[in-house]
Amino acid sequence: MTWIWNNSPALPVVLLLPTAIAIPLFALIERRLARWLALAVSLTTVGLSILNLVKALSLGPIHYHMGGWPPPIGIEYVLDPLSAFVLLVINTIGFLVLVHAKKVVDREIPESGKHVPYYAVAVLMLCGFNGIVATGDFFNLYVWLEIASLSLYGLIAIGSRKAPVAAIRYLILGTIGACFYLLGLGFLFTMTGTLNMADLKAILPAVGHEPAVVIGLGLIVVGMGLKMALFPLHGWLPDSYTYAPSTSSALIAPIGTKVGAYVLIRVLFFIFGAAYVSRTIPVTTVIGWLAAAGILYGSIMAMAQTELKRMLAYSSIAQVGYIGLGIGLANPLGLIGAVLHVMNHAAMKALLFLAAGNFRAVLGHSDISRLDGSTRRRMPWTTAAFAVGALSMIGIPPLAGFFSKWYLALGAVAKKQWVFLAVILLSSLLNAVYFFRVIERIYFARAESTAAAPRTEASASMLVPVLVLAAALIGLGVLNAFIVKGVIGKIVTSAMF
Amino acid sequence: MTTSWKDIPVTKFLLGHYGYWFVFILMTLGFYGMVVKKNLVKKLIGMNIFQVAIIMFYLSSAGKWKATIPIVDPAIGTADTARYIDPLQHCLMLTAIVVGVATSGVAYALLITIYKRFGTLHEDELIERMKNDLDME
Amino acid sequence: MMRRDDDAIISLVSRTVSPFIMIFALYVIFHGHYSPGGGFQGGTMLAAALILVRLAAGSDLSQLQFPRSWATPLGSAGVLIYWGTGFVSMLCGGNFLNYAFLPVSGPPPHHRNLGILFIEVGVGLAVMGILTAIYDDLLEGHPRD
Amino acid sequence: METTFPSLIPLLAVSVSLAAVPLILLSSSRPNLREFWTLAAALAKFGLVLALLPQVLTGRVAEARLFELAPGIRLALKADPAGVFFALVASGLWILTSVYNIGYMRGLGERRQTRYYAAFAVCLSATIGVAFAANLLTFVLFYEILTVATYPLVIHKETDEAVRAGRKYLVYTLTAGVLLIAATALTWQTAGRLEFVPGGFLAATTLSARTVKALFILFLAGVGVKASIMPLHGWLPTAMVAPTPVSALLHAVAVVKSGVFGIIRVTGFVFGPRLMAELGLNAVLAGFAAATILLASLLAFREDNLKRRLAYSTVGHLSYIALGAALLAPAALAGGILHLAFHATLKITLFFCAGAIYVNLHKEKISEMDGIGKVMPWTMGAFTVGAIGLAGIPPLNGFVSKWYLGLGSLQAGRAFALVLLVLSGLLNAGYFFPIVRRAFFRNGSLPAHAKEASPALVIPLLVTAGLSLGLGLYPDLFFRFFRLASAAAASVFGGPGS
Amino acid sequence: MKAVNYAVLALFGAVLILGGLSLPDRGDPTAPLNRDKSAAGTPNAPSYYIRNPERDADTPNMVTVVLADYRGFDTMGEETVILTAGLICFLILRRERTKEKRR
Repeated sequence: MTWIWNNSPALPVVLLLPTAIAIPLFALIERRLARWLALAVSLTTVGLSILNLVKALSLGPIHYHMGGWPPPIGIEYVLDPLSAFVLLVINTIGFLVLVHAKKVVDREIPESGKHVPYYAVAVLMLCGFNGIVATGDFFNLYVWLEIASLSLYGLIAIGSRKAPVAAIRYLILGTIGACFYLLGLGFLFTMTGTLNMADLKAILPAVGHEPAVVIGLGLIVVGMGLKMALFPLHGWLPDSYTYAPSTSSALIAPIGTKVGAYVLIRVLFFIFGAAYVSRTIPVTTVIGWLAAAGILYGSIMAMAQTELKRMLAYSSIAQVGYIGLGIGLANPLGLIGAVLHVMNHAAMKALLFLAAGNFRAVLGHSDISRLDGSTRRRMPWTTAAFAVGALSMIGIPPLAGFFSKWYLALGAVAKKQWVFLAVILLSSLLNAVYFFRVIERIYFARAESTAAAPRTEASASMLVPVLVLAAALIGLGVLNAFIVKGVIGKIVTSAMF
Repeated sequence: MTTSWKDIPVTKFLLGHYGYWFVFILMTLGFYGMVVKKNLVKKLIGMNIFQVAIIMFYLSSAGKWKATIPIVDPAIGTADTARYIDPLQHCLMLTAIVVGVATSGVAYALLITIYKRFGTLHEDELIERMKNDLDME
Repeated sequence: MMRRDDDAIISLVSRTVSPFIMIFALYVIFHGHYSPGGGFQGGTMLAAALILVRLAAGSDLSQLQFPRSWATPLGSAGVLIYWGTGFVSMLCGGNFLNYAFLPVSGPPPHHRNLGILFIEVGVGLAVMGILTAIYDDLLEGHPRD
Repeated sequence: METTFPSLIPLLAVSVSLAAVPLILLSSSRPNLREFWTLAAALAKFGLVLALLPQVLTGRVAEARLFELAPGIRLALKADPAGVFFALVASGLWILTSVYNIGYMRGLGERRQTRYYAAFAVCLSATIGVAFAANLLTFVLFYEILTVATYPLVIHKETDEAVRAGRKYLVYTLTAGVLLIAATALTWQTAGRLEFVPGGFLAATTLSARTVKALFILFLAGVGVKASIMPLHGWLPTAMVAPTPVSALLHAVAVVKSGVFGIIRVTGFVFGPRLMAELGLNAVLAGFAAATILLASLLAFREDNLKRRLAYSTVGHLSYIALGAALLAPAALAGGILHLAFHATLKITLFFCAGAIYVNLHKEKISEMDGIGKVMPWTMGAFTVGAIGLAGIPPLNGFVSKWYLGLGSLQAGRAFALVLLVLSGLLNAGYFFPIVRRAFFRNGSLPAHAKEASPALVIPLLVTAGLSLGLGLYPDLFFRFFRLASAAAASVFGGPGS
Repeated sequence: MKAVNYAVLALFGAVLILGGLSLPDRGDPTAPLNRDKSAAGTPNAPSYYIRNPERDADTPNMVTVVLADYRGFDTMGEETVILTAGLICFLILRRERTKEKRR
């Protein structure tokens, strides 16, 4: 017990990695074990992240020295409220999606021989994300970033016929992003001589004025912008989400982009500090305006889509824009909004993509134009959950989506950024336009076939996560004050404002 | 003790930085390949160039004048760190190399699949054939 | 495209050279403590030796030397060795990868020395196995015409 | 100054119909049970609201402070006079509407009745929430829920026309919603408080005049859409495609009334009379209201479709209430609040009549209604009562509210308002009485078998008509409407902001 | 489009050169990389790596020690990278194999 207590920061990564190796081995005995192993380990990580969050909140940041070497000599894992919180979100969503995965994987990946490696790669991706978020060392972050990205390419490429093309585009852009990150890190490292985040933070004031440092920061921001699909660096996103298997898109859309956002928040507000990035060099201002443009672009493009998953893909460009907007505001309220939206959007997008997966599984398609009243009669629960998610995306109180927008709006007001405020409000109207288009079809479009469609609701394993997420949206919305005060408040106070 | 020409500020600066510039040019070349070239294989070649350039960037920052490889030499001892080049970058770059290899491996696997399905690796043609390709899911 | 030519010289040379490469690779791995080298370099050489034979003798005949089905398991085994070393030290009370806690005799530096050796072996295995596996997969996925 | 005491009754009053929703959904296969749940919820709600009445009349305000919605902002419900007044109107008329619903929906054999009743119940919860909301964020919350819950009702018929109307409704109301949210955020960030205070709280804060004016415009746009102040009224006539009970609910009870109630809250409890007078904001509101009253009354002449004509008359009468709020005189505000209830009874009567005619004879056009009075004497009698009341002729309650509005306009020294009221009264008579004339004094071509509508339809409208008449004779007879209204007005003008 | 690409490229190169100007001279033993203490007074990792590997792990090859011990977690990370690559190639390319099995 004490052993778990002492090693809890490292355990998620340390347990996920061998599981990814063990899955193929155990699958030789019994193929179904693959999924169960994945589920078990991801459930364990959820438990560990809860433990870590509690520790980080009660005892303050936890430092874990890999190999027993104190930083800056060795690599340390740091779990402060921010990383612990993001980890909890990531692992929970990952677990729910894996619960949902079975039928989708069976259906959307024809070759049964590939299911086992699929689960292995999925676990590796979670491993990578855990590493990225938990590490306190820049180069170590790069390594885990590559693990996660490679797994993402694989998870996308396994999808439909056109998926590999989407994957290779993502791979090229993603590699550019990673290279930019590595290059920027090179500049910073050459100027400071350290890779440890805390150490770098301590050294920066001495060298912050050097062009090399500024350019290093700029390169890192661009790289992470690519990873989080910040407009105009979003080129890879729509195709990837559309052609990937529903499980993959449900893993990538909520989690994948958030990690980039996390790194951005970490670098900008916890290492360089808001004063530096918003006044000394106006990085956040640029991010904010790009994000605002991205929100409008994503929403408008989403209206033009006829395929549900593609529409959701564009809407996630817009939603990532919200996070970018919160970063761009560079004030506590904006940061609250951004971090809260990391959680809310993860829940919402997971819900919507899983629901789209259910549609595909039951109806065999997810074309908006072919959804109609029969859909509702056939799968009442999924459609209801979808409606909840859509309303939350639009920002109807008391659902979760409303409150991240609320804090962002407050931040915009506090910063006197009326344009941002207008963008936030306008975008929720645009969301309404393209989500009510779907709701209208599902609920109020007469079915072509007047024949009473039998109730063919998705199976329990696919339904439960969707419903859990729908309930979570209501809960997170109603109880957001507790989260904001209990967790995000601590995050914001630990940031450098 | 006459100051050697290496100690004149300008030449000192040039000597200290020309290596970086070569590396940067190499990077720009790789980036050019990734951005401008239409053929996916060429894009990947550009990617590799880019990665190698970054590796060289790190390594070139690891060098020291009149220093030896980072293996303890009893004749020198370890008191004076200026006698050994930095080991850290080398180890980092070993990692980066393997990452690069892994990435290209995955990339080529993708290219092979694409070629099998669409019979081309040129982006424009690819987009064309994807348009004609009816299988939409 | 991957048909194998019975070119005597190529196959002979490659078959002859391959073992020597392997020996040197092992040297590089195990002497990595005292001279330039280590797991990556050695593992890559091992993979090179295997792939050389695959190139020369064709992918079917070369199965006799190193079956395709071994590659991925060996690689995984390498990673597992690495992870195991870390995990054992974790079980024995240290942090992850803290070799000082490895259950062997001798002073801590010696522990670390040994631990590094395990690591290098694991790295070597992993790199060899998986590079070979990737090569095989690429070969297999390649459109035969 | 009122004293507050903790109580759960407001919360229960809000949540009782919400609790009925799952029951309604579960018993979808058994209509009788389903309608029973609806009626039970309606009665329970009305009883709960009624239970608050005595406390309020003694100046003690029940308050339910729940968990925090956002740091510093609680989800709080407060049953102050104005709130109880509105809640009484809404919950009381819900009972009648539900009875009427049953007759109407079964008479037409409508589809999707379960969804219909469920949405109805949610609507009512939201309305009571709007009535009892103790701060702006709570208000916004229920306001948005009301918007979303009304949407299924508007497009209940699922025809293309209905869907289009629904879209229009959403565009208007959601836009208003985000403006309201923006205004709330701005208030919270600048003024630092959101609780409604009789007499307003913005005066107590140090806000620049520009900010206050911007806020007022935002708020006005936010609540003005549901209150259908011109030019924001576009959605209302279009929404007439909905089933008649929905129109009745939309117009008489829930939606538009929460809009005007929002205006009262904003003017009386956020800005406060003094601040509005200082910055001349009341002139803005009064101008819009006056223009709306005239234009709407004129536009009503154009409409041949009975429900659409009623819609325009609603637009006009809502602005009476806005005007009452804008005049900044106690009597005027009291009159406005009274009109909130009295117009409700009158207008719901008219809509019930329109619905009864539609169910019975499938007629919507006024031009087809010749001689209808001979067939449906009760219905058209009630219609006549409603028409007279809206025209503001004694002894009906419409006259009472108008009287106090006029009184207030004199108090405020704004005679133009009085003139306006009289004029619009004439206009009302002008577009209502022809219908009555056609109905009673012309011989139309009606099917021989035509007869009076079914009791489930007739009884409610007779009740509402009777209610209007009774309230006209003794405004204080039922539920102390009059004392409530004057208490609310007094609290506003006795509050700190005044 | 082309123009944009070249503009981006030019910008990229220019930025790099600009950043390069303020980098310390290559091989300068007094560069922040090579000092014993960083500007913030924290110990500087590279010099530690040069001084102590023999004491810590009696292994003269510093790179090996840094790789496998001081920063061993990185190394395990990219073991994982290459393992991932292997699995993904398997995932993407092992198609014929399964089909042949079916036949």
